[in-house]
Amino acid sequence: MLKVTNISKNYSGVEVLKNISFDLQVNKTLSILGKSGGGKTTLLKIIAGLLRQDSGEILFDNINISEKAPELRKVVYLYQEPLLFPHLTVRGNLEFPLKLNKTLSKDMIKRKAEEMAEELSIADQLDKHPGQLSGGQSQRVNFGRALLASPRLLLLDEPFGNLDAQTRASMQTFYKKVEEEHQITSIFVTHDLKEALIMGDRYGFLENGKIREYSSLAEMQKDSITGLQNEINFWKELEG
Amino acid sequence: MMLRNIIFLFVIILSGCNSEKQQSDKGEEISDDWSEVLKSSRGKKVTWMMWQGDPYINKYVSSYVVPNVKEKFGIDLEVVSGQGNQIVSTLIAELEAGSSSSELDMVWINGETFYQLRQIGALHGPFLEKLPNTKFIDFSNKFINKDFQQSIDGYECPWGNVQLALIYNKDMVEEPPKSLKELKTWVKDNPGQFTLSNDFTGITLLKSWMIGLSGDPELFTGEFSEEVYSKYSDKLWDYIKEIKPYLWRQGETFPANIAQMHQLFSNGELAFTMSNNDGEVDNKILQGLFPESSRAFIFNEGTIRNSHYLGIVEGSDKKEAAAVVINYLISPEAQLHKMKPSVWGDGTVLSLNELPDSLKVAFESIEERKYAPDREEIYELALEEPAPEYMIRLFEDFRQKIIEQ
Amino acid sequence: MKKKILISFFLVITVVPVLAGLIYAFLYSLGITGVISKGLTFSYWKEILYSSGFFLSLFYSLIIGAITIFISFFIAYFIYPFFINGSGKGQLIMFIPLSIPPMVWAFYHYLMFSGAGFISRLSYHLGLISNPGEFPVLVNDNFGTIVILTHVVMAFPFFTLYFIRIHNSEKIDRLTTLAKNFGASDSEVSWRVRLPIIFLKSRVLLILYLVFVAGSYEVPLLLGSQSPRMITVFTLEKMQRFDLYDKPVAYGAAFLYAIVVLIIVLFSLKRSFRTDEGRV
Amino acid sequence: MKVEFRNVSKVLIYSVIVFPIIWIFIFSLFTNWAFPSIFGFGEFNINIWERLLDSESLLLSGLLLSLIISLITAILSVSLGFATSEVIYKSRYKNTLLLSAYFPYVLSPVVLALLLQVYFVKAGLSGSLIGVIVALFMIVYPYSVLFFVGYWNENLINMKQLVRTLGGNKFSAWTKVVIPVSKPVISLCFFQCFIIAWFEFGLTNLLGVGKVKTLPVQIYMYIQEANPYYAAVASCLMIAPPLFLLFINRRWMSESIKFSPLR
Repeated sequence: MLKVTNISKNYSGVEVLKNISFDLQVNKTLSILGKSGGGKTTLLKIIAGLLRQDSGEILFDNINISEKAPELRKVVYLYQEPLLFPHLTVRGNLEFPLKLNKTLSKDMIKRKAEEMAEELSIADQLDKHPGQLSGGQSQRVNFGRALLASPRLLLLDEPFGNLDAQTRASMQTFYKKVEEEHQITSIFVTHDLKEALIMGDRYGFLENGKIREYSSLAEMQKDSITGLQNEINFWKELEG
Repeated sequence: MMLRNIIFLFVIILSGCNSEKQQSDKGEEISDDWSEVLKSSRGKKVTWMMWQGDPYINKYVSSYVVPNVKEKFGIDLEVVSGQGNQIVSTLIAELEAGSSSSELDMVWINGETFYQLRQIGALHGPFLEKLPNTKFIDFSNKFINKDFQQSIDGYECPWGNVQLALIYNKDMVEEPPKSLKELKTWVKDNPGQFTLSNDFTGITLLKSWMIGLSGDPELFTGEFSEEVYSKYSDKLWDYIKEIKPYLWRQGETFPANIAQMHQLFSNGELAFTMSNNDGEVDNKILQGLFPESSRAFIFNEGTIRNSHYLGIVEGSDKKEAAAVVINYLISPEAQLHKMKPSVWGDGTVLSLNELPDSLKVAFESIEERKYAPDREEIYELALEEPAPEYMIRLFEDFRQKIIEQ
Repeated sequence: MKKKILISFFLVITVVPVLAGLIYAFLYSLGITGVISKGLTFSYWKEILYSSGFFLSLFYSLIIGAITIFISFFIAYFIYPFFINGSGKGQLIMFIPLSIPPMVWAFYHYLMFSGAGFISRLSYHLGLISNPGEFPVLVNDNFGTIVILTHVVMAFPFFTLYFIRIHNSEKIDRLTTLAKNFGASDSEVSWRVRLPIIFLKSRVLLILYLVFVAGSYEVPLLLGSQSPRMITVFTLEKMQRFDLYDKPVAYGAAFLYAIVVLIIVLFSLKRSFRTDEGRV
Repeated sequence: MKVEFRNVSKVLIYSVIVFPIIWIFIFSLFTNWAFPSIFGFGEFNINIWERLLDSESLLLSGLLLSLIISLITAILSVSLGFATSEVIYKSRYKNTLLLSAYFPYVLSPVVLALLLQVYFVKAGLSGSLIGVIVALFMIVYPYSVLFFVGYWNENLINMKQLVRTLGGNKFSAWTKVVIPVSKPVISLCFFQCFIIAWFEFGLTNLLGVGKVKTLPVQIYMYIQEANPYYAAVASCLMIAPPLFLLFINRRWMSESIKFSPLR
């Protein structure tokens, strides 16, 4: 279980995060809705260990990981862009995290990567270079690579932000599926209300460096600040 | 914290500004026992800064002197390029930085460089009496025992003795102008074929002319006289301004150094060149650089005869090894080789009468110079070098009054 | 921590030596330090400012720089369109002159343009001249003809490559099409669209390159005139003169030259950074 | 018509560019090139080239010396410059810091050498190989920083961070991703740094006190003694390594100008 308590962060006098606290059960996804510039990325980077918080703690299964180096946290952080390594093929990208783990044999690495490619249905792309892939394919490789790092927690920073509407929808379904199969705990950050609703088990709303948590849709709907009620009213009016 | 580090560094660096002038006298002295000197200089590396503007001088040094001192004395001689002014500025920089040992051990100098190095105390000495081979040197000769009117005081060792000569191409000049007056006429009749180099050699020619114009060489002996200088340098500038429009490129520019001038001469662009070494014309024809029709001559007014010298740097920590090299350079063997027209053609500083007969014969039987004037004859026309200030002033005034006009 | 070490290191390499050198030079030129120092005096500065020819040299150097930039700019401007398309081999060839050292360029041009050089010999065989003395003075002349030529052959390929990059990044092709849709002719496009964009985008580089040329050393040393001299040659000659009292003047000249360069660089870069930030 | 003009111009430019290299090479094979012969070039004479093989040869030692100096300077400048540039790229004072990098680079190296001479002598660096390398580093390293600051971008930094979250340490982030991804740019920067050090004459000559006889110092010496034939051979030796590096880098060469602050 992830437990975040009282995280604060200042950037040259500007308070970006103010006493953020929340927790997240294993195998659940927390969808965080927030506008850009609201501190979403800062929060995720702090959890991943890429930024240091000014105060507050991060506990994972009751162990304090706040001071640990990113590579020891088993938290993978995914950016909006897939960021595939351009000097490696798809296979090389998938094998990358496996190779960092020195205990695996060569055959093992190869097999695992191929299995993952199979699952992502990109087995025929294995020897291509990242530049030759479509947006959706790249994002698949990106997920596959993250999963092969066997993270305890996956952080997604608007992962589908750059995709067209159709690909985006199919990727959302794809991700839901993968998430269940691999039993992933994740935090999913987006500014798209619909996407937040689809992806999350729990919901958060981040604004001006503060977070509000909702354990259900109904709870979120009640809080007018999220704009969920407005959205529903809009569609109702359109129907009516 | 970063800022503090930087300030700290500054303090260290600035402390560099105030510690000059602290002369380091801890450098070794040359032992009076020559066998000691030879013993302790074995395996040392000596750096010699010298003018390297002539391929054949360079060749004499690199393929004769360097291997010989290595073989005979076990000394590694490293030659670096630099004229007098560079020697002075290098050694000054070292003094100002208070460096403990000099980059240079031995220098090829004369005249104003000697004067300046003495001024700043950069030369070691007196050391001459410690060199066994100085017994052969012709110290009675006024062209050897005085360097630009300064007594050498044992602070530099004579190495070669030469006289400034003009060189002309017989195919272009039937009868060379033998006086300043004749030269003026010739230049006006043949514009664009005469010039002088803006370096040591060219200024030496100017000096000779200045003395020639005065008609009385005695005026220029002894210490520098402002009165004499201003009177006769004015005459000189008047003369040059008169011929300037008829010089090479209308006198708007002058060859930067003597090598460049030699090249212009050998290409036929100039009818005249000159040399501080009266024997150089033979050497250059032998090497195929000058046309065979080249000849050397000397003005009736006379030209300057001077010696060039070798000095040991005060800050050097290899003074003994440098002394060994210098002693070798004034050995009859090295002087003899140097004097051959096919090698360098540089005049010796040894007194032939002091030499054992066999060596004397060897010197006298050096192949004759074919194109240079007779040694005895030009000796009659030799002028003494005036004090170094004349040189320094002429350099500056030549730039201001002639080049920049 | 690593950050601080690297930035300190960076400043120690870039700022400290230059500043330390400037301070020493300044003290020297005031007679406060040095072997011949006799205490504070302004006489050297009087000489630098009034009689040493410093300003003539500085001005001459900047003029040589400006002429070089002007010529190179237009050569590059007219030829770069030839090299935009194609395999990049054409662009590659532009790197060849940049791979030849200035010293070698100077030597080569000396062999080409001196009185007995290649061009002079060619003229002889064409019957234009009958001896080397008749060949016009190009090397070591007062106009710095070959100094400029030498810098031009090194500058124009660089500018050409740079303009190709501007052309692509500023999407000049599209702007050209647009302008033509408005009815502009080819020459109007060239002078009113292409030229201003390329000039504006490259002007900081042009100024820096000008300073660079003005501070070049080996080229004027071999090919330049003795009067006036380029600033570097002037300073070095003063420094290595027989007259010891020229040394403080040389230090003062070096100091003043460095300050002028500093001001030019500060001024032009500040402006470029501002426009850069504006674009982001 | 227009196409033809274009091709003619191209051929003209090509020949202007290539001619000097060929001409100097041919010139180096002869001696005694007397007026007015043009291509006769006097005597065919490859003595100077043959003497290169001689272990005592000044030219050969100059070549090796120049290579050692330029390679060490370039390697140090590129590695330290790459590391520094990341910090500067991320720094709030980026532009101010960059200003200070431009300065030693734009200031004439020979004047810089003049200003620093006293400190170099004091530190015992004058006249030594290390001294020349230190001095060159002071020009080349800021250049390398300027070059790489123009190259760093958010994607590269994010990629570096990604490696960390995928389980790699700082070291593997550099060796497995940042450096391989930046290989072309590093290679180009190396080329440029090498060239700056390779070309430098005034600074080397002054701070090397004539003792550090790199090829440019030798060329100058040969020109001074009116010995163009040696100068020509030395020139050939000076042109070859940059052309070789150019050939190796040819694929990404034209991209390089993007990062080049100057030159």
